[in-house]
Amino acid sequence: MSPAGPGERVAAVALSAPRPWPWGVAAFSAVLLLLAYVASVLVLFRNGIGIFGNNIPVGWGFPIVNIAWWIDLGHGALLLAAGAVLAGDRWPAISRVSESIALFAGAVGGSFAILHTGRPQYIYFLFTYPNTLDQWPQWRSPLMWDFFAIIAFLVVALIVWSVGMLPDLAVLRDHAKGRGRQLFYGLLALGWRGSHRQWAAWSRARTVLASIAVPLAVISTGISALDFAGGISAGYHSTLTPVDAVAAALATAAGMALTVAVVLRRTFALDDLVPVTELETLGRVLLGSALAVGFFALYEGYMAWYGADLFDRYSLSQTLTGAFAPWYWTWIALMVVLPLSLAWRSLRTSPWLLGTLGLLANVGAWVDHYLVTVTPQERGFMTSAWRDFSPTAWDWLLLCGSVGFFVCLLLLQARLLPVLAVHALRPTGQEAGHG
Amino acid sequence: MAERLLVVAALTSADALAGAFDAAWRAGHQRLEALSSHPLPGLRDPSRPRRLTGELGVGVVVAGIAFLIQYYAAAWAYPMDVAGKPAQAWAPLVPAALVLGLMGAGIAALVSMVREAALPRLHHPVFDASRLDLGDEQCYILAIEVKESELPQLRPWLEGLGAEEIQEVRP
Amino acid sequence: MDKPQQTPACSSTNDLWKGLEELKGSGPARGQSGGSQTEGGVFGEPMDRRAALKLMGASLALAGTTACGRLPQEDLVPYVRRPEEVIPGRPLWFATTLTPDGYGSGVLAKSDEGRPTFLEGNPDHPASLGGMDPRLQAEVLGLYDPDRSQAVLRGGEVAPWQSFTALVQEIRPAWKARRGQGLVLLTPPVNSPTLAGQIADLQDRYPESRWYSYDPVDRGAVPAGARKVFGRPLDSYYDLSAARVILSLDADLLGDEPGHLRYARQLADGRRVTEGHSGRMTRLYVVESTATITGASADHRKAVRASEIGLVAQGLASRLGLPVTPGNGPVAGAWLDALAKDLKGNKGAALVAAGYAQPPAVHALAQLMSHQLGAFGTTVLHTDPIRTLGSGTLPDLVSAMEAGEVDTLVLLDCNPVYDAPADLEFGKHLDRVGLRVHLGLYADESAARCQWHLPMAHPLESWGDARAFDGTASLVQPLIAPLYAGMTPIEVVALLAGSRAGKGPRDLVQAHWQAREGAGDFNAWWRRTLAAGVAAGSAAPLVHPRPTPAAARDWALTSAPAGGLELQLRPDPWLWDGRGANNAWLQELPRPLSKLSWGNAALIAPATAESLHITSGDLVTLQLGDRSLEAPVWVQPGEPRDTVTLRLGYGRLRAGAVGNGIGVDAYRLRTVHASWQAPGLSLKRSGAGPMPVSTQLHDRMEGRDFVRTATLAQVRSGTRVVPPRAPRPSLYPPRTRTGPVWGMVIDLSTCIGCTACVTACQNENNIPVVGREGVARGRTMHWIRVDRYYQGGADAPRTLFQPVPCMQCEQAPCEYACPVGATVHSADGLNDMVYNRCIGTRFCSQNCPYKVRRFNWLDYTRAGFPAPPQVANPNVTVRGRGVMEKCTYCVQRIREAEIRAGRAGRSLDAGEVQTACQRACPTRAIQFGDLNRGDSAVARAKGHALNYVLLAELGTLPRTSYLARVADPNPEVPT
Amino acid sequence: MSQIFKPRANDISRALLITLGLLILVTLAAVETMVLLPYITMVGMVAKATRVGITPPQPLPFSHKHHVSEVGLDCRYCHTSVEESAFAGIPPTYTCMTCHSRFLSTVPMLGELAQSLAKDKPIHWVRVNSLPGYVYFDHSIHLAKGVGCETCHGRIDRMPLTHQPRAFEMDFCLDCHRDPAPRLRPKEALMQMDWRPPRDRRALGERLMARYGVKTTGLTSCSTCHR
Repeated sequence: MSPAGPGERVAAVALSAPRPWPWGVAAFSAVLLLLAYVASVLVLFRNGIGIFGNNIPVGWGFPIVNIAWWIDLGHGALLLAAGAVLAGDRWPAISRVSESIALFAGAVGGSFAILHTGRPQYIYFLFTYPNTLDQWPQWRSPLMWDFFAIIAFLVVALIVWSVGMLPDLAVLRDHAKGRGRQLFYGLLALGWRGSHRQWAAWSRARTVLASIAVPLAVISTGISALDFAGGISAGYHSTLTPVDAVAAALATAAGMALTVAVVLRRTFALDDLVPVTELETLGRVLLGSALAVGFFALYEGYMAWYGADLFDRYSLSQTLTGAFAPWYWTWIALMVVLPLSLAWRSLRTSPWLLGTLGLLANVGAWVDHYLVTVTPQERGFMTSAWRDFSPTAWDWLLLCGSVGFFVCLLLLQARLLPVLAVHALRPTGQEAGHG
Repeated sequence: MAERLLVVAALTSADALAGAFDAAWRAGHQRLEALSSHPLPGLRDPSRPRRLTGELGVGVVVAGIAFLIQYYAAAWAYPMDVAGKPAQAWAPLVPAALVLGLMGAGIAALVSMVREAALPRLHHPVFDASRLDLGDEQCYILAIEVKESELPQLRPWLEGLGAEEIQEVRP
Repeated sequence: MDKPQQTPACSSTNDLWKGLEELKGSGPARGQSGGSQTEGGVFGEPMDRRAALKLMGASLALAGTTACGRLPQEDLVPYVRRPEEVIPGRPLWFATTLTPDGYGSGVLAKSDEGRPTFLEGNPDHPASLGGMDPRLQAEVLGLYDPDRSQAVLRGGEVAPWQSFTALVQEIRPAWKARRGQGLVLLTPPVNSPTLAGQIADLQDRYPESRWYSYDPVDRGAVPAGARKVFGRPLDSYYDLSAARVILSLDADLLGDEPGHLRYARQLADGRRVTEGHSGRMTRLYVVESTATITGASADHRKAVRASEIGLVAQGLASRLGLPVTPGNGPVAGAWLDALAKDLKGNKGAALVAAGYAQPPAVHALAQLMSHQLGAFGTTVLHTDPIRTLGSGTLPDLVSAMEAGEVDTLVLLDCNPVYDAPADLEFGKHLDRVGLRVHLGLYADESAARCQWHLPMAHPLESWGDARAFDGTASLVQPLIAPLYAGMTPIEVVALLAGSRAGKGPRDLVQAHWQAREGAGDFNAWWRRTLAAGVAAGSAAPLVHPRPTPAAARDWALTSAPAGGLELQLRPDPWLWDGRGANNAWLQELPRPLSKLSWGNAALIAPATAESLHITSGDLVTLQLGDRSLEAPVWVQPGEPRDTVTLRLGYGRLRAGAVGNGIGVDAYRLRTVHASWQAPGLSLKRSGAGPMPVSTQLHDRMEGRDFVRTATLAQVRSGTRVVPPRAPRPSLYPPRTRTGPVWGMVIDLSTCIGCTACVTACQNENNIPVVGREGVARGRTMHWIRVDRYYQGGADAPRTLFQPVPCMQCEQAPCEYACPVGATVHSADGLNDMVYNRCIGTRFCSQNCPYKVRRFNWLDYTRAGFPAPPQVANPNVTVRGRGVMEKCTYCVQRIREAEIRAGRAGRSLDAGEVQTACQRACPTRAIQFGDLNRGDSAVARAKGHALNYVLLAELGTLPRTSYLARVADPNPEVPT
Repeated sequence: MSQIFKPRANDISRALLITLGLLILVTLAAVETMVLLPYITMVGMVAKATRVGITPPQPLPFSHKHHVSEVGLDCRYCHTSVEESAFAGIPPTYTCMTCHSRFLSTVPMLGELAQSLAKDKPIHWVRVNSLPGYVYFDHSIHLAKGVGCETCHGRIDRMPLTHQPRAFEMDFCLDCHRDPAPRLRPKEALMQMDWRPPRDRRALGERLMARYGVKTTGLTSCSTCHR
């Protein structure tokens, strides 16, 4: 055969490529963390959520922070993926990576949605089905909306991910050696042969799904933000929060996509297939959304002051200079200030810097959710109920475990499935076409 | 009835494939396919043009059903006094209906793609063609199904169109 | 509430044992509504939890399609013979008497199929007037304490009762022969006429035998003070309803004085500004040496070192015209002038009360001042000592033991090895006694040093009697047969005397009273007294003493109080002298002022702490003479300067699983001659320890108007204390309710912060205990909490209390937050909480601005400190793990009343439903009822100008509201 | 590039795809039916068998059929507290012996009874009709408001051995709490087993509601049954 083409090289990553040593390290630590996750979940079911640091007033601790963090990451990633499709679907890394992040982050976050409840064995009370209790869910609760939003988001994310994956699976099938693999990929590829009809149907489906994913991602982000904005607590009872959340989610996703893409192209020596310009695009998204987040931060601060509500002003003072200040400024630094450096092209084109900033943005996002979830409750309306939250070992373990869970899924994908969107790899100079 | 077979011609470029496809279409070949590693622009798609009505419709119907179920449960089946809000309030029922509608539309999109792409089709004679390699972005293939008898004059005609390699595959 | 029965269901042993049947959990109690069972299947009974756990891994789609199990099989166990008055499923109420602080207090006990499950104050009893305090309430938990001593112990080995009775029979002849020489009895001061009679009888039989008595809560200064003035020991108590100006010199009238519940009610009635108030308030001045709830309710309070209160008394006495040199005390002269003027201006309606912790001289001064103010016979009443004392006290006994004059020592219901002053080294001397016998509820520190330990019957298992602070006698009747074959002191003394002759405990008590009430129909008297819970007309006759001429002398302190740090000891408000140490309710219940829970600490004033460079959480070594003690520090606003206050009753070694090792044992610093305070304390910081756990970490209101305050002058002049609030516009149609509309009003002017409501609620609603870690994490479960705020400077702050139950908001933010509708409104506008629907998202609590919702983070009903199932209220679900819970206005009582009315085909009477907190409140500060009825007190209170709701600006429309706290400060008192 | 699958793989794969879809639908339907069956109740995610129609082994083969339809005892003779308490009351051994000390006292089947009285050991019956612990059902008020025994306990007079006639799931309670009229009886018919309602039962029911003062507001409030 001719010297390996790009498609073949991508296929080779899953099929035959010798795995560099960082891979081994990553895989080992990720699996370790996954085990930590499983272990802490078992302990959780045996002892109850009392193993966490939650209390009254802070009824929502790490688990909720984690849900919001992961799910919003997923939402943002879906938004990113859809954007990539609508913008011409010609970024092998952006598409595949963001689609995968959307699905995996969604899955990890979804798991917390069950784990955080006091009686997970009764989670089915949320389902809407005729039952002998004549009972139905309570539709006014943002949690109820969130429950459906998460389900819808997961389903759509799964569809987007698998549809995008379909033609590339055909590539793996075509290059798979050995009956077993051929059958495996053959079945997954459903007999894709790249006929013009199939491509037409596929391109169309991509566009349709993208145009569904955009509103869904935005609405879902808004709904999960309403879990807080819908409440009355000073500090997060803000009309703007849902909008803010969208920007934050996009920044988070762009950051995570950057991190993954940078590591990916380096680890599997795919630098030429993922040009720096593609990373730069992500960098631009991160920059833009970070700017938006910054603006909203200013705006909310201003409104809290201008509204002149005793409690809002108090929580503002606590946020800027008081008990919450460390968290707040960490967030601002990681999610607003640092990304601003991407305004300089020279920095924007340095992969490693992009990757690092992306990772920090994600840390910042977690802090952001901590700021929304925990701190307002620590200093609620009743001063007599003021009490600080202190996480337990289990809180940390489950958080790290969930990261392991996420990374494991990414690694698994790299091990079995195409790491880049082969269909987006076009011969130079050729524009993508859509029906 | 004479046996039919599949003629698989490998072309050199997207434009060549497009041209060959058009020519073959004009030459009256009904059963032909252009295969490539990525979607091709400017390839006249003989099948009927499609609109979004399908997915849209499904989405709206699903959202509607979701809304009605919620309304039935909240206002009719067991109206509860929740925070002094009227049981018939419709606004809180919108978000769930909306996202479920979008989900329905998404599923519809998947289904329609699977149908239109005629998947799954695990076995296809074209897979026997050695030049078909979806991993190679330079792979431009024209597959024409013809009667055995037409073969002789088809070959030179195809070469004329710029096919660099021609293969016959027997189903 | 049903009328008290005359005799308990368990009047014949047969039925008594039926009671036990149920205790073993197989009685009809389980057959009924079954609320008292944890809902095994429903709230994650282990088996199910495992099953569920297996499934959790599976995807949501699998929910429902799971392995099948069987519902657990339940037994239905009927009586063999059903006692007539028992209707299965309907509780019975009996009047009895409890003596948690050494004086009788009348209670009504609820019995569910023979299980005592709940206590209420007996309105007919002079000491309680229907009010409760936590110590009384917690007795019902103590009854079922599994750590109670369950058998006779000989040298630590379980032995049958017969072995002891046999021993006594064997020795008795020897005692007879030696006229009881060497036989010694040690008891607390005896408030039981029968027991006193028994002991007298014993001493008749054995003239040489000795009886010593002591009380760790040493009130000896009261009669001693009286002796100085009147030449003979007298007890005195007060009639606050006749008082207009009250001065307390370190007397915690509302907290730990005998009759404090009565005082609380009388004071509250004198200060109530709502119902038909006279336009004036009883003014309360308090000069105290530690922060107490009495000081918190005062119009004027001064924190003064215990040793200097004498100076204050002196200064005031001279101003009242007594021949006493004023001296210069810690309180400004102008303050005393204003006070003296106020007192003199109310002759006959003023009184001066001195606390038991003050030396006799101060009591003498107090008596003289009261006399000067014409208080005798009106506000200050005297009786001969209520409690009978032994012929000697603890030091006498120790010297007797040293002299080897004691061969048989019987400790009745006391624990000197733990609570005797350290310098007596009681334990060491005890070992030299030949035969040592201990009778007690627990095999405690003293039991461990005796050859014989005898289990004592709990008051709720006993026949007996007790005298209240004013001498009123009332009967103690058993609600249940002794769970662990315990005996009462009465029986034991009778046994020693050999006068028992097969008589049961009831016979002994009856015998005593028959002798006294012999005239007329004794049985009628007995039944009447049992039903009423009070022996009519048994109050001690008043004596009207006059000060002896010798008393008219200069009482000025001979020596000025020493400088430097001063140690001060006080009984713990809940554990008392330590007897409550193994009661999880009491351990967890926050102390009224410090809000400390699960442990004591060295209380130090902020300024003093600053000057000593120590702060809350530091460990300090307290050195007093050659004794030292390491204790954690708690900075307590309102403490006097240069004083370290420690609460007694902690640091127990043999209290039981709950109380062992909780807190530090302050008795280690106590000496015979300084039982309440001692100068010359040195304090050294010895590092930082675990922070003492408190249920309230922030003391200030931060400009938020939770507790609104006003002066009587403002109220009279009609100034609006509570700014009128226009109804907030709403898009929703206003809701009009036809049926009853339940609401609550809490009067902050009369709330004294005693937290009786908290324990009553805990008892009524099966509220679990979370333990030290739980409280430290902020997971206290109490449905009603009493917030405590400080106003003004940290050293002389004003203390404000505010009980906070669920507000039952009309537009409750918690309700729309719940995704499964586990908390919604009932038709009568209650904010229902449906435990069995709750999946534990906790969004409701997140969205509750009042933070009154409580969550079962862990399986509190099984893990930690499980309450015995027998004490559970069968009408309230026992919540399992992962479920939210909260105050429901005692909805079970509302529904029961509705059903009772429905059966009779009538409608509810106003005030027919009373919540547990309302019923327990000694000052009647909590009003509850139907707002739709004009004739209900609560409806009237809602209309009062002082009525306001918490966080009104949030538009939650709470059903619970407050009446602003009104005080009547003396304008002439310099601030 | 080579052919991986046989031609018939096409049909098989399509068939599989369709079956998968159907399978999902069938599973959901199956779960739903199971949920609605009276013989199964959910405790958490664990399905448990209810007691409907089951006659558990009892210490004594007590027959309601005999005592009610043949001897003709009134329910209240044994279940004494049914009109004044939440709990209907299980008769103490003493009650049984009022008759059985004379009749059939020698029948070995009743030895248990004599033993119980002699040894003062209560008889441990096995509960037949049961509600979860968090449901606070009160017999007295239901009788006071005109709900007959039969309405919940079925034709007890036809049960040689007692069993729970129907699933006491929440919807069963709610049916009546939402619309009591067609289920109420006149006082005299409360204990009657073979009571024939008049043709227009609703009219009667509404009259009775007026007479007994039954108000439906609040009957479906949570705290009416759950506390």
